[in-house]
Amino acid sequence: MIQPLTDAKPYTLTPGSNGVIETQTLEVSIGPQHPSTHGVFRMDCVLDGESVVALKPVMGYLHRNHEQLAERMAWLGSMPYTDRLDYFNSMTNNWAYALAVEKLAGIKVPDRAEYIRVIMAELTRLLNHSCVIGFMLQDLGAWGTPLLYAFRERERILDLYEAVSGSRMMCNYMRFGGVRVNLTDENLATAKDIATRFPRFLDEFEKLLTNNEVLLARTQRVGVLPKELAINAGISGPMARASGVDYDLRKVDKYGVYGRLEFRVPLGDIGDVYDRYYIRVLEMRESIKILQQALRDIPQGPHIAPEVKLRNFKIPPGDGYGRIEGPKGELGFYLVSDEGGKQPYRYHVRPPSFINLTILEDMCVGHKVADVVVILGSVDIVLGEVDR
Amino acid sequence: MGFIGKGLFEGMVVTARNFVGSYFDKERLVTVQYPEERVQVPENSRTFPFLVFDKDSDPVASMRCVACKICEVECPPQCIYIVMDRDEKGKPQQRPKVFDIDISVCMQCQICVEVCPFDAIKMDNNYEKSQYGRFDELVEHLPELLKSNEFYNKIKPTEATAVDAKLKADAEKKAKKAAPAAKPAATAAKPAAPAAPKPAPVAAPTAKIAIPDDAPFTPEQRQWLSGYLSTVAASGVAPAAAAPVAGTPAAPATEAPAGNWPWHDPGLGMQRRLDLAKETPIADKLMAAMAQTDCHACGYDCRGYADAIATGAETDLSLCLPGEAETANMLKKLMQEAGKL
Amino acid sequence: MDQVYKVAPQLLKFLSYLLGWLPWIGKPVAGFLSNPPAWFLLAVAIAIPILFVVSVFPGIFAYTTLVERKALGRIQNRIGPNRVGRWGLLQPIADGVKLLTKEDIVPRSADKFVHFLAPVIAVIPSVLLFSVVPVGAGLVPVDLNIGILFAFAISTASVLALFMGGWASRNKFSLLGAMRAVAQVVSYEVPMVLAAVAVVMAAGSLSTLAIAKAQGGGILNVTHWFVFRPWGFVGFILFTIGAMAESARTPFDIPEAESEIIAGYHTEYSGFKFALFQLGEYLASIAMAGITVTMFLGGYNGPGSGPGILGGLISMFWFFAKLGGMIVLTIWIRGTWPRVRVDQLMSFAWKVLLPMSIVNIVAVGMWHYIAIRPIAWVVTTLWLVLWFITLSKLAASENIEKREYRYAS
Amino acid sequence: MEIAFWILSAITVIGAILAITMRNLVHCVLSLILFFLGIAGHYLLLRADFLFAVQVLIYIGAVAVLILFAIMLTRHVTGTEGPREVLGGKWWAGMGTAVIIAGLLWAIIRKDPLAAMLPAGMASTSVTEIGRALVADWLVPFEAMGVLLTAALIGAVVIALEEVIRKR
Repeated sequence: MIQPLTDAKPYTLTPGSNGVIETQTLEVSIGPQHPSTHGVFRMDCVLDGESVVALKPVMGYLHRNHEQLAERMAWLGSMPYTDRLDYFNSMTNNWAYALAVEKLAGIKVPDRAEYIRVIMAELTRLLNHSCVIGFMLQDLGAWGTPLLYAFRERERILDLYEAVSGSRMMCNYMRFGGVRVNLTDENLATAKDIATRFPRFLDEFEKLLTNNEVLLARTQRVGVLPKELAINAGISGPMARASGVDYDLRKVDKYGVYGRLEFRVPLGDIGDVYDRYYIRVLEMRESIKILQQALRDIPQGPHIAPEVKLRNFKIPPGDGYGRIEGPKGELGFYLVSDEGGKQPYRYHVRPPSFINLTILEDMCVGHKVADVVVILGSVDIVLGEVDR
Repeated sequence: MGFIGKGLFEGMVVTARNFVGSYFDKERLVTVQYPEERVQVPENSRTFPFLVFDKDSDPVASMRCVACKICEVECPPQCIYIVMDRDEKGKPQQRPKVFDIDISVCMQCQICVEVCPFDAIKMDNNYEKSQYGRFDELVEHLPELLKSNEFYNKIKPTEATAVDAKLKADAEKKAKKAAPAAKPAATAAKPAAPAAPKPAPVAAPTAKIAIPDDAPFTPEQRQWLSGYLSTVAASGVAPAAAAPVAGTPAAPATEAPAGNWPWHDPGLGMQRRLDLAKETPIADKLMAAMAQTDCHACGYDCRGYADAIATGAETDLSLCLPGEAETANMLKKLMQEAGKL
Repeated sequence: MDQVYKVAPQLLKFLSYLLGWLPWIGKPVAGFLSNPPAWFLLAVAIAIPILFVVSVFPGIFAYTTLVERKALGRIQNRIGPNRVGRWGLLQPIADGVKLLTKEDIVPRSADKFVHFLAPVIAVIPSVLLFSVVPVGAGLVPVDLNIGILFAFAISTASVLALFMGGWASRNKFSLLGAMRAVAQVVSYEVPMVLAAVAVVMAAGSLSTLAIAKAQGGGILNVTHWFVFRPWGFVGFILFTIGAMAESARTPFDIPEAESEIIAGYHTEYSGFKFALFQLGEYLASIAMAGITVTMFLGGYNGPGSGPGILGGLISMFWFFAKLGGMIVLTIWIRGTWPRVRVDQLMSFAWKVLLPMSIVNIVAVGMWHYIAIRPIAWVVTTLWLVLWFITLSKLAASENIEKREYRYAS
Repeated sequence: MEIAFWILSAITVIGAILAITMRNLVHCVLSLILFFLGIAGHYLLLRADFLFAVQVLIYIGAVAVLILFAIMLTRHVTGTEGPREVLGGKWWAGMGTAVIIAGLLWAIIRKDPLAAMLPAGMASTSVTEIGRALVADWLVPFEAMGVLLTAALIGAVVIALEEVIRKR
């Protein structure tokens, strides 16, 4: 039973006695059936006219018991389930989980596998960021044009994913100690082609959007997230960087082979929707650089550590936290293995979408209802990850 | 920024270019009109699993699945349901009687394929599986699941060629090892044949005679079958000779040659196997209680699991999936008899 | 109407010639038609423009939806509807059949009567708008001497339908949509009327036909179009923006913003009522495009247009070609731009459009009183450009800033 | 013409009656719009095109919409409650007002000094003549009206500003 927001947080406008017109607030449920909530997410908004005076995010409509399921399953069994967390970025989810398990079990990943992982992760970043911008523009009312351009490019990446892993979105590609299938020369050529083609798409995309006055007016100084709040709320990913927080796990942890690759971390200063949009564009440009280096440097060798067993894979007791810089932010898996070690005793996901969503109200209050959906779009959530 | 409206105008140029481009540039018109046009799916593409059989003439008999239930256990959403086939005497046949995949539950993760030690289950690339109903219609049974090896070769040439080569190599290795044992027993093969059940077609599950001339086999199938049966029979009729060799549990388990242990024949019943292993050490008895499929469901082959139990390295007695409760109970009983439990 | 009155007897004669071949009733009917009484002639003269408006423009509406879907599809690298008939030509019919056969859902707590009335009222003003749009040389359904004013009056009435639909649905999103619609239409009416005043001043008449006539002549009947005057160009842009806001087209489709308030005032409408809303909205949009064409783009004037049958046909061709151009422009804009926010919409209307349209009226005054054309050109252009720069700087300084991004070291 | 007149009159009267008797305020306004429309129709019947357009533009497009806006801002718009009683117990006051207005109108129509000034036949109401009348014959009242309205506008702005300042 969800309490009405007005009861939970009474809000009264200035009463009529002191000469101001007495007005009513309007409580509107945006979602769970709404075109702009990116899934079954609900925002209980209290509106004064068009302005938002209070907002309560309501989650859990897509809860699938992910963590408990994983605790009932062999280590490998949760790998396909991680695909379904953030169903846009199954590759990075796979990597985060594999990284956590490898950390816990002390598995060394062959070099080629690390490079393959980097390639896949950066491709995922490209497709995620371009689609997020597309979705955000959809929320702005651009009638799907930027979204479909983004989807057009995403399709090439998904084709590569399908050719490599067998599935477009639910890749289930990474394994403990490497990746499931080696990349063929043909796959590498496709990836190279994507990397050379993508900047052209980005240029076109930017021409369509970046200087568009309507977009500028709609996004600048909207949904500002101050740096301090971003740090205090544990915001990560492009959202934190748009607020000026210099925190990129690829630089901080240097996991995988990111330590060997050269790239820059773009930072915003204001932390409004426009910054979050533009930081993503800049990050895509850096991703392309990483991709080109990785494709150039990728060594020959095994794609998976040969000693890792597929079945009856056991991990000695202990706990570990593996995290990567997913396209949406810090994606971490906290795993505890106990006696037996056949399945996790505790399996916890640190989903960036969920944690980045916690400050929604702080960003929305005072703005118009039309801004709420745009701010939500700029947070970049996937409900599969928020609700788990 | 120049004047207000410049960005808007530039955007309109971009959309105009896309509009015109969609008529001339294939890159800008990516739609595939589905029922008429289809995308060539990549070889790796996966949708739902199917079961591979080798011979068109007798899919059920030649299916590679031995009902070891590894996939059933490993399947993350648990969409597979297997019941092992048994003849009228209750003797387990090395194939599933029921093999159901609920494709409304299946999440196409391919883990069943990865864990299958027999290359029996593979991923299809047929994505047109819509049905009018939501329940029974979406459960695939054995007849729908069985697909020939040629089909597998057709949809995934590279992968299937590798699998075929591996299977061929395994078979050759096995044959080479079995050959010395089979030779002396060649004469005994014929009389022993009735005792050795062969994978029988569903239509005639009670066929006892190995290869009658009117049996629905091609000559080379008949030849292969007789070879197979003679090997089986050979191992079945030479218990006394084999037992001492197998009696040393220190023998490396991983490369255990088939045929050194007379009970190592999944066609035999539990009682018969235990009878064969009557006079042997506890490890062999334990081994005889297993389903003899070498399916690795327990993480070992049958030999290795038995040794592990016997040495105390493995304490879980319920790991033999194909043997079901029968094996687990028997293992417990044997261990109790040996005073180790 | 006078022209129709002249043509009607000929038409009836032709009809009687056709019908004369029919057995039994053919003869008497033909006799009646070839020598009609005055009242019948009047009725026919009234009926012809009505039939014209009611048949041609809904047809244009139907195919506008198709063209819109096709063009948006191509803009977005899709194909668009192509299943019903060749190139999807029967798609509008299929849509109509679908909407007609859909269940008509009325929310339980809705105000049933108003809910029912709203879509009907949505269509009426839109159809009435066409009565003052001249589609060819001298061809206007009703030549009112206050044509432009009539158009504005009627188009304001369309806001009632939006309000009624939104209010009667008893849905908070609908209500928000209704409130937005009312606020938007009321505020965009002002700059739009003021932009039209410039044209009225130049043409010296409120009659749409007179305004169109005033733009004839010149080289190829083109150079005298008002859009080729400095004030006309600015007026054209102002009026187009106003017309797009008035008919709630992207980027001003905030009353029905599907990503914010789902579908605004017609969230709770389904089936044929929804179709009526769409019809009303599109007809209003097309009619506004027609009035824009009449006021700024020379109306029916174009190379070869003029009196007489041939000139009339050519003039009709030019009118509909320009109308099509305007429709394509709105579709193109729809495929490109994001939607503005409701408060920005308001501030844009009051802070940019309104001052600009007043400035434009002054520009027309200058144009009128400076007799030497080149000087008038220079002066008015300078005047307008200076104001435009000032106003756009003011507007931009409020909303838009240039950003620089840094990289972490 | 006769028929049209009666139909329009009926619409006008019904609209007026509904506007004061309906329970729901929004319904009242919608009825009021019906009434405005009837009046506009009468103008059209009198060949007063300009007045018709102005009636629709100002009364329906602006006044009625403004009333609706005011209602939406103040009342419980999604509810159905409205004034339960029309005029309360003071129905005689309303009747008295109606009688006085009717009498006044009758007197004016009977002995209107303007009517004498007009040329015989249908009064011309073309835009040009209205314009000329406004800025030539009736310039002073017109300008006075303009000043009055401007003053009202400025007053409204001042009141609104005060509220804004107080809120801050």
